Formats: sequence, C-alpha cells, structure tokens
Amino acid sequence: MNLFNIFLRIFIFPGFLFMLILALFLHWLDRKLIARFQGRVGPPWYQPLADLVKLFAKEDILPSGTNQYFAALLPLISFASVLTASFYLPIAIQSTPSFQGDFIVLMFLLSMPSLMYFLAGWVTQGVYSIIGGNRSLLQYFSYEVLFLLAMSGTAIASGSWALTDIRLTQIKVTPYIFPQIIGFLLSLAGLIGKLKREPFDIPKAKSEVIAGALTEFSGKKLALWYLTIQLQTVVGLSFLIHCFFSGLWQMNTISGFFIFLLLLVILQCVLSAISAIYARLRIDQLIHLNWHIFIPLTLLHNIYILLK
Amino acid sequence: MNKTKTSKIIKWARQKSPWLLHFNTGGCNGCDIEILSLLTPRYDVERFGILKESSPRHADILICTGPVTQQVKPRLQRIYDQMPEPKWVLAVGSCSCSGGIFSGAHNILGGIDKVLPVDMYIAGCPCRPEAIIDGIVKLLEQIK
Amino acid sequence: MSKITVPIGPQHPLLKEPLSFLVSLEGEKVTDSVLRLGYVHRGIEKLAEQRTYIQNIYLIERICGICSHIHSTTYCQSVEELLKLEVPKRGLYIRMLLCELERIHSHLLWLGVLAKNIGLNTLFMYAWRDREIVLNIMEEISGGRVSHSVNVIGGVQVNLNESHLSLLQQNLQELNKRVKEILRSIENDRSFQARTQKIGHLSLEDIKRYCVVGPVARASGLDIDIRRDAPYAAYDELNFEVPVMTKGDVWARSILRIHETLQAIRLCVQIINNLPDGPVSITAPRRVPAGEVASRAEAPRGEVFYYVRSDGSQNPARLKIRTPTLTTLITLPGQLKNMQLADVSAIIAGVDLCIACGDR
Amino acid sequence: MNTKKTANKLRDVLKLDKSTSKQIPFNEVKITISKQQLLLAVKTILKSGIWHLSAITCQQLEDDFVLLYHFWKFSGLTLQIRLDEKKPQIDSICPLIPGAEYYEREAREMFGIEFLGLPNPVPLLLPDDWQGGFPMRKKERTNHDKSEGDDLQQKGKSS
Repeated sequence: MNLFNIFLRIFIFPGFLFMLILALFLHWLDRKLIARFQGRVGPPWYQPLADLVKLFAKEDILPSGTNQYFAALLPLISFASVLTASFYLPIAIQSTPSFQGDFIVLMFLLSMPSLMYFLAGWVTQGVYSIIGGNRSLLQYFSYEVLFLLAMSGTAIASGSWALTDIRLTQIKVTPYIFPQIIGFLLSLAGLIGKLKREPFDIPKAKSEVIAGALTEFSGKKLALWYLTIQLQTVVGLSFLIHCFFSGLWQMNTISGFFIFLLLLVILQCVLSAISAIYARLRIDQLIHLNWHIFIPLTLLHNIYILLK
Repeated sequence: MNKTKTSKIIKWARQKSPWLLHFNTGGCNGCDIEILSLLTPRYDVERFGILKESSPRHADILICTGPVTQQVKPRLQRIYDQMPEPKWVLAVGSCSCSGGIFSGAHNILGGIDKVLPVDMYIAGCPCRPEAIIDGIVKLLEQIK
Repeated sequence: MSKITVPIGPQHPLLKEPLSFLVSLEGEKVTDSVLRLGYVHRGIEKLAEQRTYIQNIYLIERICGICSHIHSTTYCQSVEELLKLEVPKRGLYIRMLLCELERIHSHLLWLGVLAKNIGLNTLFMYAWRDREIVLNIMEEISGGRVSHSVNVIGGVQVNLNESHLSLLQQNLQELNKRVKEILRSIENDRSFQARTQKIGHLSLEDIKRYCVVGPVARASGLDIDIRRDAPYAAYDELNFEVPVMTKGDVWARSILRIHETLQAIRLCVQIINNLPDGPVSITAPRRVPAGEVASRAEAPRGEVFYYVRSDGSQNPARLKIRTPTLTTLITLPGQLKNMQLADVSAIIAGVDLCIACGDR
Repeated sequence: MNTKKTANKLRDVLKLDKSTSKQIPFNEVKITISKQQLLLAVKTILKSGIWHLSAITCQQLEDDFVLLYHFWKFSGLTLQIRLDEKKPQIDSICPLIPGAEYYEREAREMFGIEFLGLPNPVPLLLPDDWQGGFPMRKKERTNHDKSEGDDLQQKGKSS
C-alpha cells in the first residue's frame, strides 16, 4: 500500500502529471493574457500541448561538430532538476519530508536550468548561441543572487531553513506578504530575471540573438527546453507562494488547494502584465538595475528583519 | 498505442501549431508587410497557433516573398537545408510564384520554384492577408 | 577580449528584407561593421528602358511596397513636365492626399518595427492596429491596401465622392486621437526611453558630409523639407509645419516621425476640406518629346530624386532613381561604432531602412 | 536664387562662355564642364554653401558616356561631363563629398566608369561573382535580358 501511495504521489497527483498539466495551463494563460493585452484573441487552450507534441515529432538536427551526447544531456539534466525541485515543495495537499536546509536545495535545483542554458550555448558553438550563453551567465550571477537574498528574508524571519518551519511560523504570526511586501516584490523581480521573461529576456532576445542558446536546438531537445522553462515558472511561482502566502490556507484541505491555485493564477497575471508593458532592457542596464538598486534594497530589507 | 493512433495525434499537432519562418528573397516588401500584419490584432494568426519564428531550426513552414535574385539564391538554399523535416515552402506574391513584374531583369532568376520545391503558391501583388491565411489553411489540410 | 563577427545576415528577425551586416564585436561593444547591399537589386532602371512610359507606372510602383505612391507621383510629374501637361487641380489634390496617407502608413509601420526590435511587442501591436485605419481608407479610395495604382500620366484615375469624404473625415479624427495617445505613451515610457536615447547619434556636419535626407536629417537639426522648400503638386497652397529636432539620436527620430504623422493627418484634413472640383486627369499622348527633367519629392524617408531623359520614342532613354534610404545606409557603419550589440537593433530600426528602395 | 548666383560664379571661375549653361525643368541650371574642371567646380560649389549632392546620373549617349552631378539647395544645379567611351575615367569626388561613394560605386559597376581614388571599389548592388558585363550599357545587353527584353519591346509596340 505504501509503495502504491508513493507511486501515486510521485507520478500522478502532486508529482509529474499534475505539474505538467499545471505548466501547460500556466503557459497557455501567459500567452493568452499577453495576446489579450495586445488586443488579440490569443491561442486556443490546447496550444501548448500541440506545440510540444509537434516538436517531439520533428526531426532532431544539430550542427555538425557539436558533441551529440553532451547536447542531448543538457536538456535532460535541467528538466530533471526542475522536476525534483517540484517534489520538495509542499503543494497545498501533501507534506513532504522536510529537513533543515531544503530551502537551499530547492534554490540550487531551480538555478540549474540557467547554468545548463549557458552550457547549451557553448555546446552548439553558433555565434548567436555563444552570445546568448554569455548573456545568460551574466544574468545568472546577478538575478539568482537577488532571488536567493530576497527569498531568504522569510527564512531569516522564521529562523530556520526548513520549508515547513517557514510555514508554521507564518501560521502563528501573519503571512510574510504583509510585513515583507518589499521582499516579495524584489523576489518577484529576481524570479523574472531567473526565468528570463520579457523585461529581462536579453539572453533569448528574438530580435538580436534569434533564440539565444536554443538557436541550434530542434525537435525533442527543443521540446524539453520549452517544457523546462514552463515547469520552472510553475515551481518558481509556487515556491514564492509557499514562502510569502502560506499562512492563508490550511494543509490537506480542498479549499486550501483552490486558494493555492488562485494565487498561482494571480501571480501569473502579474508576470504577464509586466512582460506586456516593458521593453527589453540591455544587458548593462540589467546588471546596473540589479546591483545598484535591487541588491542594496534587499540587503537593507534583510537587515531590517534581523534587527526587528 | 498502435501506429495509426499516434500518427493521427501527430497530424493533429502539426496542423494545430505551424511555425513560420519568413524570408524575403528580393521582393518589393509589399508582401512582407502583409505577412507581418498577419500577427497584428486585425488578422491575429496566433489563434490558429501560428507563430513567426526567427531560427530555421524552429520553423515548419518557410514563407518566401519576392523573385529570387542571383545573390540571395545560395542563402535561400542554405536556410531550406537548415530546417528540420517535415518542412513546407510557401511562395507568397506573384513575383515569388513566377518572377512577376521583374522577370527579365539582369539579376532575377524567376520564381522560388527555380530553387526550392514549393508546396503552395499564393498569387497577388501584394497578396492580401486573407489570401495568405487561406493559403496556410489549405496547406495544413494537405499535411498527411 | 574575445573578438566575434556577428552576421546580421540576409535572414534575421531584425530585418524585413535581406541586407548583410557583418558586425565585429569586442565583448558587447561593436568595433566596426561592414554592409553588403544588392540582395534586392532587380535592375529597375534597366527594365524601365524596355517598357513604354505607361507600362513603367506599373513597374515604378513595385520598387518598394511602403512608398509606392510617392515613386509613381515623382515619375508621373516628371513625364507630365516633359509633355508640358497641365494637370487639373483636383487630380493634384487627390495625388497629395494619397501621398500623405502613405506617409502616415509608413511612419506607423516604422514605429511598430522599432517597438518590435526593442522588445516592446505591445506597442508594435497597437501601432499596426491603428495603421489598419489608414489602410482601410486607402483601400476604400484606390482598391489596394499597400500598392494602389492611382497615378496616371496626366492626373489620377480615382475620384472621391461624398461617401469617401465622410469616411475620411471620421477616420482621420479617430486616427488623430490614437496617434496622440501613442505619443503620450512613448514620452513617459521609461523603458522605451532607456532603449532609444543617446544611441545612433548623427551630428549636423555628418548629415552634410553624407548628404543625408529626410526625418534622420531633420532629427539632427537640418531644416529641409521638399514639400515646403521646393513645392511640387499643390503643396504651396497648404500650410503645415516641419518638425525639426537637434538631439539626433533614435529617440529624437522617433518623436519627430510621430509629429510628422500628426502633421500629415492635419494636411489630409486640409486637402479634404478645400478639395476643388473639376476633372481628375487629362489624356496624355503616347510619344514623349525629347528632353530631360530632374524631379524631386518628399518620400516618408526623405528626398526621392528622379532623372528622366526621353529621346522622342515611346520608351524612356534613361530613368535614374535615387532613393532616400541610400543616404542613410552610408551613415550606418558610422552610427554603429562602439555601440552595444543590443543597440544595433534599435539603430537599424531607428533609421527606417527600406532596402527594396535602396537596392532598386 | 543662390544656385543661379553659384552658377554665374562657377562660369567665371572656370572661364566658360554663356552657351554651356541651360535651364531644365523643376528649376535646375545645367552647366557643361570638362573632365579636368570637375574637382575645381565641386570645390567652388561647396564653398558657396551648396553641400547636398542628390545623385550622380550616368548614361550612354551615342557611344560616349555623360555624367550628371545633381546638386541641390532649394533649387537644382547640375554639372554635365562627357567622357569618351574608350577611356571612361574621371577622378572621384569622395574626398570632397563622402556621400558620393555609393553613387560612384553604382556607376562604376553598371557602366564600367573608373573613378580614380574611390575609397573601396567593391560592387555595391551586383553579386560578387557577376559575369554579365556592365548591365546598363546600351549595346552590350546581357544575354539574360536579350531574350525576354526584346519580346517586351515587341509587345510594347504592338499593344
């Protein structure tokens, strides 16, 4: 019975299948919202699924001279790391075995795809891929740091690095969204930088470096890359919700689950709105914005929490 | 799942998400702005799942406009080779179908079919966005 | 630092048309760039010598899809000058109306392409959605959205009746409101300013050394507009201002072009209000007496120059076309020097290249 | 206005007689000068405040080439130069007006006129591997358009 229970939990409900459906749903919501902001109708509900199935059925070419084995490995590693990250997150219903420091493990697993993205740029040796890879590395060092620092505000406030402890302290006090609203906004900016979404999507800027490091990928590998990015959005957003809003609902209740989904949809709307409003920033403006404004603000905010 | 079931799903997926790659082989950019206006709110091809991609690796349909000039021919050939199977070619505008008004010039080789195997010809100078959408829809129906 | 040569090659999302740009980079900074034209060269001047004057109108309109009417206007007015024809006033007014509508259409198209290149897709969609209004009007008048064969030698082959005028009146007000809204949204959109200010600078004596024309020159302080300084058609009867700015970067060019769009709308309204009645065109003989003429007109991108020489037969002996994009192409490598790679897309879109015009 | 003044100044600087200048439509003054006087003429024009060179037209008139330099400042001023067909050489004005480079490169590849001192004499519009001779020359029609160009001619005449 326990084995079946574990199988059910890993593959069906809060595991692989559920995350995949959630990722496709959020990706469709994102494209539909941006289209609606721009006055367009936007794609039908099954569009992300159709894109993935078509990409899986396409021929898989790589430029001659690239290390086929390594190029195939990169999307797999990044996809696997994001999936294992999703198992650590207590998605409203099930409570995972939480240990001291799984906050850091989750943070590391979430940042793996950005590293793989950079390596993908170097493996395929295309001019656009190398430039896309370099830019994603620059962005990796600035916005992962911001995301870590801003999120660790909640860990400092709850005094422990375990996710469940963060949740328990929030239930006693108030959800961290109210006292740490600045921390929340900064970690949202860090998440946008990590996911390379619109205002900070210079590494895969369509108009300069075609598709950044993914220019040479096609077929199954490209499908895996797109799936990774969509999954990363879901896991990143639910990580954000867990750390800042988890006091709002009780675990293992149906109503808690729907509140969690509602928050996920709201945050996705915020992300889509931001990406529809702002133009793409240059790489030096990006780094300047991060190190001159966001990081000092986060440090001040964390010190303020420590002293309180 | 047996063979016919999977191929039916793949056929459905290919019809529902055709990604375009646009290449102007020397035309007067009348058809190009009509292709670009497909993305805009009035025609909005994204509701059919059509996206305008920028890398040959990601694209299914190569949309060419304009007669093939001598200098653009090797590039057109290379882009076609870079695209993964299954791929289709759409000749948009009368000068890409047959060289149009510019046939006979010292630098023009004629229509796209002198260089690539073309699947669908869309006439018009410049052709209207509705004609391009109709051409794409007809092409998608032919996908086996 | 690592030196890479980035080919912004014939097929690139940045360019609607093939133009090969080899930009050599040091890190993110552009050191120098080599430009290669000729991908869209169709030998229009050679073809024009094998066609009669009337067949040439159909060819001249296909030089460039965006400014097709201005090309046929310049060509027809130079042939009318050779034939010493007196084009009726109403024909001239309709010809000017379509010139200004095409200027609005070209500037809104350029604004969308610039916004798409710097990543602001929403502005691209809004600019092109508003452009559909102008396309509706042009389709209503001439039957064609993009290239509308309205000009004939001796006048225009299209007439405006009451329904056209009311449609024009109402749509132009709507368009005026929307373009003002776009101008307001651009002026206080910080991310648009961050991507377009202080890049692609052209000083005034660069403009003079490279003989640059059009909005790119007016954005650097050169106050020349063919419609006002050497009026053709019936521009001397209309009053309008010519916006001039001095900063000379992509930001100044953007604001200037939107002001020009507002001026073009104002011109269209003037043309409709005092549209003279009478015939629209007069018939022109097939044989053109020997002679030569050099005529200029203000295309959306600047001064377009036509030199027509006829030797009395049905075909022009020599037809020389010089389009404004050629002058901005010469200055591009200079503008791109030690800019960021990300600025290259804004600069290329800022100068509003129409390569089909440039290569002929 | 000032193009007329410049035209008169040009005539007395180059010591030309009255017959060389002619009025052509859209108020242009055309002055015929010889090949050697080109640089001097361009210098005087630039000194008199006209800097905009609209175009360099090159054409073939009964077996010798005619170059037209179109200057413009609110009204036109054109310099006409005749080059014999055997040795079509003229010195380039790029040092004076850098903007003329593209016009000269185009004239060079279309008509085969040698511009001495052209910064980079590389083909502008024609492909690098072009063997079709000089396409715009009258007699030497490229084989490509001989076949199709002629029937357009007949069609033009017959219709």
